[in-house]
Amino acid sequence: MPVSLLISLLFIFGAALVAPSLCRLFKDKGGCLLSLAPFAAFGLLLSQSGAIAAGESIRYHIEWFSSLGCAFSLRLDGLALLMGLLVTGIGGLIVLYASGYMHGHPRLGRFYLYLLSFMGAMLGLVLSDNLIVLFVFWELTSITSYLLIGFNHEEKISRWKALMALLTTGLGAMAMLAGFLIIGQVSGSYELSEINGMGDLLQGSPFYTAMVLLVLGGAFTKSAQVPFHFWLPNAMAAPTPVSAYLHSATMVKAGVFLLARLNPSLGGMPLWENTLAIFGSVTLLLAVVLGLFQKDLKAILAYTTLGVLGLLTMLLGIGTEYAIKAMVGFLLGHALYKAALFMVAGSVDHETGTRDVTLLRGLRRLMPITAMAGGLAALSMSGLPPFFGFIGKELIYKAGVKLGGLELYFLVAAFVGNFLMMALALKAGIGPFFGKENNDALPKKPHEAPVTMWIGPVLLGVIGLVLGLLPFLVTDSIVAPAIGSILGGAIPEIKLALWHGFNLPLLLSVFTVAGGFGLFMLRGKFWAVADPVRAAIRPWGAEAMYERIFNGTIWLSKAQTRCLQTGRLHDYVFMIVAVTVGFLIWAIVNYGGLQFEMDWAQFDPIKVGLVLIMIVATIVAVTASAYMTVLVALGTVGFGVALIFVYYGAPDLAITQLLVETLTVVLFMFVILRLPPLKSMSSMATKIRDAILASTFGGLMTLLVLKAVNIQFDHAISEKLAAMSYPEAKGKNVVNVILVDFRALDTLGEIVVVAAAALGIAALVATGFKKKKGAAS
Amino acid sequence: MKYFILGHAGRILFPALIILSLIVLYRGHNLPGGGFIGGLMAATAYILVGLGSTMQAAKAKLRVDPVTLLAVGLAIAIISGLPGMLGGDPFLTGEWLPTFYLPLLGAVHLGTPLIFDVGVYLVVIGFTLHTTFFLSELAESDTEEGTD
Amino acid sequence: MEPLIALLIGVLFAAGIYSLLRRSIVKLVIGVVLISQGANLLVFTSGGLLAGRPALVEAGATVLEAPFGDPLPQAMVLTAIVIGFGLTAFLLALVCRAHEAVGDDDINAFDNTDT
Amino acid sequence: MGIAFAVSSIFLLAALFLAMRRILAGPSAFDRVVALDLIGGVCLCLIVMFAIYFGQGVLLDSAFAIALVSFLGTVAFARYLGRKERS
Amino acid sequence: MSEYALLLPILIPLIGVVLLLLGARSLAVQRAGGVLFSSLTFAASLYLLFAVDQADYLVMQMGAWEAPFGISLVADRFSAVMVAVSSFMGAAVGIYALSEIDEARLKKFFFPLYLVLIFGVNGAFLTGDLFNLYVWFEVMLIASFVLMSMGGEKGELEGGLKYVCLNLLSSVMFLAGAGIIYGKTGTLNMADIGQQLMLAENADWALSSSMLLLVSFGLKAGMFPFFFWLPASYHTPPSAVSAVFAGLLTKVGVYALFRSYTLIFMPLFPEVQNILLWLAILTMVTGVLGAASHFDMRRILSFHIVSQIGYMVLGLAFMTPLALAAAIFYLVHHIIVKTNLFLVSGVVIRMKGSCDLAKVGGLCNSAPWLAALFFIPAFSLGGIPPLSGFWAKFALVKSGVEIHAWWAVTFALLVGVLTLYSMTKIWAEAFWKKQPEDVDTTPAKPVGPLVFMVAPIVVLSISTVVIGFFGEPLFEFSERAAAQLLDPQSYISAVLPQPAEVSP
Amino acid sequence: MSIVVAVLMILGSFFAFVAALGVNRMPDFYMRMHAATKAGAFGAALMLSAAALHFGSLRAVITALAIIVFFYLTTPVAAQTIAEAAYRKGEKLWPKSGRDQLAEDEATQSTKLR
Amino acid sequence: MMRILAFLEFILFYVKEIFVSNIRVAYDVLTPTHQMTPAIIALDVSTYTDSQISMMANFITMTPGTLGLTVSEDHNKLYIHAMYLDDSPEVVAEQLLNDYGKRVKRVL
Ligand code: NA
Ligand code: NA
Repeated sequence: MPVSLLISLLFIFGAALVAPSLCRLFKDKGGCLLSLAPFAAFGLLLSQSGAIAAGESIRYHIEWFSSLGCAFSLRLDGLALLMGLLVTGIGGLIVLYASGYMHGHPRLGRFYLYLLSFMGAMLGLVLSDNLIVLFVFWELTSITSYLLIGFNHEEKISRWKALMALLTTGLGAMAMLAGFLIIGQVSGSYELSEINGMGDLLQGSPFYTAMVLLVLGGAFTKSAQVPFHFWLPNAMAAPTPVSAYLHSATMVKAGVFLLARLNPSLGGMPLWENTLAIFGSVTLLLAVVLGLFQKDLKAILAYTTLGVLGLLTMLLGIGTEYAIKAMVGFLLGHALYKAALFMVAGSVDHETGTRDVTLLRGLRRLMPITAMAGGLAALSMSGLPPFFGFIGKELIYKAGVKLGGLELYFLVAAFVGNFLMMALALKAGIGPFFGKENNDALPKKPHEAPVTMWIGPVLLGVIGLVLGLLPFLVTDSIVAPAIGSILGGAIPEIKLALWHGFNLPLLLSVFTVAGGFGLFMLRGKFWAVADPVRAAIRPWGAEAMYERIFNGTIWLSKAQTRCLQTGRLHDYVFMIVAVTVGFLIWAIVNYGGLQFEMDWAQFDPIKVGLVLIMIVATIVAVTASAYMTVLVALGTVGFGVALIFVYYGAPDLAITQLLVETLTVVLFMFVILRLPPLKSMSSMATKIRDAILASTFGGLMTLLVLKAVNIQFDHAISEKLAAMSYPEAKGKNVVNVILVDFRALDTLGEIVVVAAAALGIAALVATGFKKKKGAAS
Repeated sequence: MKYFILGHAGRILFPALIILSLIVLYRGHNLPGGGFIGGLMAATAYILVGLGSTMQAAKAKLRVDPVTLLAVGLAIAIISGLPGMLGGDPFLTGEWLPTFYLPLLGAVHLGTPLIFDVGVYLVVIGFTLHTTFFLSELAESDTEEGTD
Repeated sequence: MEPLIALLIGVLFAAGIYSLLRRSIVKLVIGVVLISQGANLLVFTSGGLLAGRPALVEAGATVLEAPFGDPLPQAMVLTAIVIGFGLTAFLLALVCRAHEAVGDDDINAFDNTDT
Repeated sequence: MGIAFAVSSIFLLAALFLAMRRILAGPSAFDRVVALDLIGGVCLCLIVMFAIYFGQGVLLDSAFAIALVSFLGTVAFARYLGRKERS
Repeated sequence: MSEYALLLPILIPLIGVVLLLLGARSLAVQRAGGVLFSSLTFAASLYLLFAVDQADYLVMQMGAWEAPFGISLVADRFSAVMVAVSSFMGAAVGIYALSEIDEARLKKFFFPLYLVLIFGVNGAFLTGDLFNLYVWFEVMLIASFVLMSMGGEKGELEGGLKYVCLNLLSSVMFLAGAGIIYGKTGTLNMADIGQQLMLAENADWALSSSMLLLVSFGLKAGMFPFFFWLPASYHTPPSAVSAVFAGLLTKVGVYALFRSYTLIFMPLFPEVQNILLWLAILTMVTGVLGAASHFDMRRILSFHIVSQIGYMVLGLAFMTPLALAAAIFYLVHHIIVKTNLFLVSGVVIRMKGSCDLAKVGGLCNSAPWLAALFFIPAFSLGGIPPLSGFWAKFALVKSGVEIHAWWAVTFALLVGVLTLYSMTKIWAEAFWKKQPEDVDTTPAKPVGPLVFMVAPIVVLSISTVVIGFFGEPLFEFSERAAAQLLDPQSYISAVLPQPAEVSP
Repeated sequence: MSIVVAVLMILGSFFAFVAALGVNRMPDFYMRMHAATKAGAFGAALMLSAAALHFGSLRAVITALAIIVFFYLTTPVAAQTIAEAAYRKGEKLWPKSGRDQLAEDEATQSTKLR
Repeated sequence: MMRILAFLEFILFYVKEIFVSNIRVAYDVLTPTHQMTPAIIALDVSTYTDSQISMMANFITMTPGTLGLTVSEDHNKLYIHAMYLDDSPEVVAEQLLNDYGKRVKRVL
């Protein structure tokens, strides 16, 4: 039923919206109630699995910003079902877990609001069938995870790390959006189900490289591939339930999910395959090696997540059917055990007050159930039979041994990655519970976690075991359809089993286990050098690079502000006028030329004399240092302008000009004692520079005027106005008729201007001037 | 600090300038003049009075608050635009009374554009005087009150 | 046309801009006054100049005999002059007030709101 | 008549230049104000001359405006220049 | 009769001005009148919007003098939507001002001047006459000058002086440009000018005057490299004033640029397209970089006005139907969001006595509702889906991709990330961080109840969300408006009684 | 008639010129005032008479006369105001000047200037 | 009636004085040397009304060689700047009051 997709989304977003009030009403019980929503969504999705397994897909579609080519379309296919089940299933357990973990937290309601919004965004992301809708949810996961990572926001470090995650993924998202837009433009659609059938069209497009690289920008940042991996370990700043969720089933998987989604349309080309495989493998190796040097329980897990993401990406890049099978198997297995391990780590942290693995050991007696859950998960992660993790790893090796030539490198990478990961798994899931008790060194006296906190990990651990033993439970219903979606064809026949007989993959598994266990025993050696090693690597790491770019941007910002926003009006005016001069010169030289007509007969002596006097007066007005000289000069200019008006037949203008000019001077006189003495403050060089610019501008205006009146236009409008003036508007003074009739609206605006100016002047004066030096008080 | 002769001249010129400003206002439609020029002239009359004695005296002579002048002037300008709208014409459409003849004035056209100009006249007076009164406060607080 | 007026317009603009580029805040007012004069003259000139022919219908006549000075730019300039008057007066009060509030007449000292 | 305009123009222009010279030379603010007042007077003469030259009686109205403003301006200058400054 | 719809958004505020000036004494009258008339204007603007959407164009010839002899008031969809949105802001901020504007400002005629501002803005959007546009600009400017500086505080005056000087410079350039255009065409009617330039064999001469107008409008719009006045001044007056400036004033400049290059100078557009494109890009980049190092909420927001203007002008520079529609949508979105953010900053000041991020903190815990109200506009500005800003940016970038304007697209997207950074900075500092203990956060005595300040914020935030979820009708409207902009001939036919036939 | 107009015009501009020359040639401020005030107003009056004669219409005559009257009413007021202001600000008399009774009165009888 | 006659006589006298005054100024300005003996003198106007003082001051200002300066606070003295002080100040003052004062009193 298509609408069930929407309903499942609404369940979760609805729960998010009511979370704050629910938590206020029911305190911690609110969490248990809220977990019903994801579980309901889980059930709803699971109920569709029959149809999916039968090779159908379910599509829900409503119009949404259709003029932008967008539509709100959701689609449930194999991949979406797998991811959706993980998102809601693990999500439900996390909500439950959080109710114990966050017990009594004053902002529990807000926490659930964020967490459930995040969950809804993630579910929407995996269900979207439209690139734009996918992007919408993608960004929603970014912003909600920002809120979650920064949940302990009183601490500066939390805010910083949340920002780091947001900016890194946000930057990638922008690239991805551009990629989507190009895909949309090339294919003419944003509907994934349509785009997936257009692989040839897209791959033949000249923009193929651009769209792949841009989309990878989004996927790699989100899924923390090298060199964008740094944000993920830092995202540990979030409360542990969030980490558990983010790392196992959601956020970080979004990138891999996107790659898998677009694999049918963009995949198959060397660019796609090589980039994915190489970046994936490097991420894998880097992550596991760095993981060895971690002492924080959550950090160790985070690095393994990184490794897994690399591995998944690499497998996708290899792209063979085996590789995809391996990828899906591994993805499922990882989701199960990683969520469990994080929850266990959270419980340990919660109960002991520390996550330092050098302190944690021998907890199995005090926290038996948690220890069991951790053990199950760790064993699954280690890839030991009969856990589901083993199946995943076997699939990887099976895919790997099919490779040849240089590509064998990927097998080596997978092998190395796997045994290191096993060591890390043991460190995180086994180490804290075995060995000699060390309870006195712990900040808190540990005891077993409450039921809400162990039910999730235990359940997930058990599922890992059950699926390992009985893989057919998911093979046809969930795994195979997912593989089909990624490959973009029919649902393949697959068989998952623990035992495939003695073969090379089994041999590799044995070596993996041996190597992993060996390294686990040597863990103390790595911890001993952990701090110096991390300190040595840091300056060349990607995080340092991020900081450099960040600080560089701030520096650039400051430098720009220093250069542009100097606070000196002089600079602003100079810049504006200089640019105007540039534009004008460009316009005049390129379009219209410099030619104009000059009528020398116009230079009769009286005009020359008048203009000369006005020019002198203007210069005096600008350069004089005594107010009276300036005002007198301004008055002279004003008289001169009035004379020009009279000469050219504009008596109204002349009178207005005279009155206005004089009143301006009168107003000046009122405040003259308030004004500072006119003094010259600029250096001579500045003055010369300013004079050159000002003269250039003035010269251009002269030129424009000369050119403007070069071609005589026809005075049709003025003539009509003059003709209408008396017969129709009953006035003989055409200028006045224009002012009060033809263009009375101008005049109306103008009197509003002067009215407002009067109010403004009064307002300024009324703010209370001090009495001046003349005042005796 | 009063200027004896200036004060005297202000008092004598005041009525002449006001009457002149009204003439200029009225004839503006046909000859140079109009609301602006008339308004500025009327304001000049008050300013002269103020210069001759104090701006307080000019303010007293004006009686109304300049802000009221601004408001009334704007109101008149707006109202002058409305009659046309009653007849379905656009805003600010000129509506004229039938032409009639008066001794001395000859043919008289009375219409809304003239009323509009009256609005302009009042606003300009209001603006000029409001500004003058406030700015001159600065000048006078420097000296008169200050020096005593 | 009138090259002399064009020259004068240029000088007024140049002087106005030069004044706006000065640091003494009072010079800003002077600059605005001058530059407005320039702009007004420019608009006035743009209509094409005709000496001694005001756009007034002769007494007794009903239509204006061509040629006459273009009345439309005259009306524009009149509007611009009055607007300029209001703005200049306001600027003057503002400069005065700002001088007192900031306690400096160097516009470069008015940089606290920028940086 | 043409000669009359020419002679008048020369006189008036010379007057303007002389007044301008006084503005430049000063020495006191009062000298400059007087020079400006004089420029007003000369401009009035010029306007009247233009009016006669173009045969446009309406231009005389502008002459009235000059008379008014040159008075107002001078008086305002005087009024505020004459203020005593006490320290 | 629906032509009268053109008049109401201008006439109502003006009548308000008159009545409030007459009722000067009573502060209650001032407050009630301010809200009443700004709300009535909003109602009238909605009427106009619907009337225009019905009729395509509304034209009214002032004084019944037919175009191009008298002044035309013209509304196409672009004008109408601008009037509607700005009147919406006018009404919202009017209510907000009840609780923010103190008695001293009320006595100095805050509300009449506020109505003058609305009068000017609406007039600028509705006029079809170049010189009349100049007058409206001046109305707007003087009102904004006074509103900005009326408090007489040092900061207001410092910023205000630069604001005034540079805007006067802009006005002068406008006047000069308009004068030259008149000199060449003999007309002031924008449709008539456009028609003449289209008919002219060679319109190259107009390029220089178009440059003068470009500088003038660019300055008013706050474009690079003319924006300096904006970050220097917008953060200084009370938030109600900043908000309405931030929302409206620069947009009038943007509007004028659009009108210029889609009607008046349409034939010149190819010559200036690259200039507009690079100015837009530089505007986006310099604006956002300017904000990056600032640490005061309103200063940051001021720089973002600049940056966002770049996006809108980018739409003009692309000049495709989608790009123009995107730009119009962007304008609407941005007016609402930016006004709202400044309003929020005012509430922050009311609570904490400052919006300097170094002094403010802890709001997420002490006022979670405010956090939510900030979150919506801030992250809408940052382009987070599905808020309005996302669709605006998306549509714009899409249009850029369609014409392969890669540089513009790249910068538009990068600037988006930096915008997000600025918003998170405010979020992290003002809302997340603990209240710093060693600073004095005694807020000023409130003027009125908080509800008047919060209610407009709530309404604007809801608008942002609604546009985000159900913005399709608005976008379709924008598309229709853009189609009109790209068809100047029909504008000309609507305005001029006897338009000449111009072959496209 | 036009001869008279021409003569009046020339005379008018001549006196304007004389005023300007006086403003430049006279040795102290007060004497410059003498020249500017008297000759300036006289020149304008002559010019206006020329115009009145030239146009001959009633309107022109009234206008010219009104301006002359106004000029002769205002010029002395302006002149005295500025001279008084200048004196108060201590504008120096020409060294060759004779007595200054105002200064004497101020000193001896403490005639206070307002 | 007498007033009007007096007024007309006054106008004629004024016009005559103006002509004389201007010829004198023109002469002084145009001739090369300055042959003046300027001074500031006081006129006793204690018997005059304010209007009469004001009118006389204007009158004196526009006529040859004299320029009104100020009026004492008690309105008893009118100070003028005279360019040609041929006699003692008292004599000149007497002369001026005789020439102008009488006429002013008759008109107003
Ligand atoms: Na803005
Ligand atoms: Na931005």
